[in-house]
Amino acid sequence: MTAPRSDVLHVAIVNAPIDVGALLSRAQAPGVGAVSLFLGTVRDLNDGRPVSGMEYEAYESMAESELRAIAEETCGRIAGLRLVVEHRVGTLDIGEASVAIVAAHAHRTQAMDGARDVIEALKRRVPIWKREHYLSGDCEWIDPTKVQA
Amino acid sequence: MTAPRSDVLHVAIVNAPIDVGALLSRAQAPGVGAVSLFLGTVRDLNDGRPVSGMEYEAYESMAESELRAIAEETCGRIAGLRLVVEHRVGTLDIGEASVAIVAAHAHRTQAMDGARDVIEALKRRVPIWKREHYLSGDCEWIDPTKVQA
Amino acid sequence: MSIPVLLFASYADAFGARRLDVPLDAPCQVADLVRVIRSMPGGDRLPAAPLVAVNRTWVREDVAVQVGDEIALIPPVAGG
Amino acid sequence: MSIPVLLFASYADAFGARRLDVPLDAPCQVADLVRVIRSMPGGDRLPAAPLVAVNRTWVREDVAVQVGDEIALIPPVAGG
Repeated sequence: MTAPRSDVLHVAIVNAPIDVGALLSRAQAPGVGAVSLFLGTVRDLNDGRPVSGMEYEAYESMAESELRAIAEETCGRIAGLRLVVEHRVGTLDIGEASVAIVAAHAHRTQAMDGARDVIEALKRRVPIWKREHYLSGDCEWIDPTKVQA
Repeated sequence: MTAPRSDVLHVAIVNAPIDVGALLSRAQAPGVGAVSLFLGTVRDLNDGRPVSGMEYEAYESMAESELRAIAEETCGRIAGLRLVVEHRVGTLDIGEASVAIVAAHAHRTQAMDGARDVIEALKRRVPIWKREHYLSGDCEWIDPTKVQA
Repeated sequence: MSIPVLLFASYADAFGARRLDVPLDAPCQVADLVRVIRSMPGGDRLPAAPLVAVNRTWVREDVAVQVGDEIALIPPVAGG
Repeated sequence: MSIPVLLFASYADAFGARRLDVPLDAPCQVADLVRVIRSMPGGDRLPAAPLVAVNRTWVREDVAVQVGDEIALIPPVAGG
């Protein structure tokens, strides 16, 4: 039996709310025995400051191609992996999802490793920025090289 | 600032299809920045044999208390973790979810570790069994101590 | 007297029952129960050291069984 | 002549623009571009070694910039 082909099913930078159910459906296949979903969501507190919302900006064309490259590389390392990735840009409320990664595989370890590898690489390599808006009224671009929240 | 309290929000053995969206909603909270969902699904092939469906049986009272103990232990190790766990029993079709674990946290590493810890412990400790039904018409209880699919 | 023991999945198939009444007096040890069960029809299909739960908790072979305990013989688990 | 450079997020704020026309002739190296940008108003807010992409690919400072390349000065990324 040959190893099943890996597949980058969908990669997109989107403006509208992420439809998690639709992304999970996209990853489905009869050979899938495990699905790992990672969601990044906007939280109400960062570094102890009350947050009212988050604004995401991307260098969209490069963000999409980097995200696709990450997905292809991850599928290259994990045979049989099926990946679906969306990152949202624009203004998000507390609790809304900024990113969704669905990794599906016959086996659980590969599915969970796949989702983790994609989010870790995304954080390092994809040109997306976020500006936190605080209840106090001001806002600030997040610089992960300066604070580790 | 004190560490946020961990919380086992929901643990259940269920007979009906798992409503993933509802479980994700249960884990939401304003302080959540990362959500990790693990789904186990029925696949169409095991050990090279075409599968038509899967039948799950549980020692329900113990399965639920073991699952709750696992969730409590995981929350004890990971401060601020929010956990939602359901395992389905009965007869499932290809592609249907047998188990769903939602782990939510302020930070991604804890969310992903939380989901992984729960599924690994569940596989070791929770008294649930599955009988694979094959296209050929026969069926067989899966014994993970004998085959590693 | 006898002690009721719950069976599941492949063990229920092996013994053709979901519950056995094991001819033994409580108190005794889990190992005693397993030894008697192994001698019953279908008992040859048990592994060398089957898992046992008492009152929904995993126990070792040397644990004592009391009257009224809920005892279960547990096949290799395969959840998820 | 000048070379267009895309700016985003905190860099767009620093320079008050989403695009700079950097007075320099192509071909030159990325490092030359960064040096000139640093001398422009707002350039003092750049880190020691800002990230640069050419044609949507991460590049090192010694890469040559050609006429027609899409050049972007990239603030520390914070996606997810």
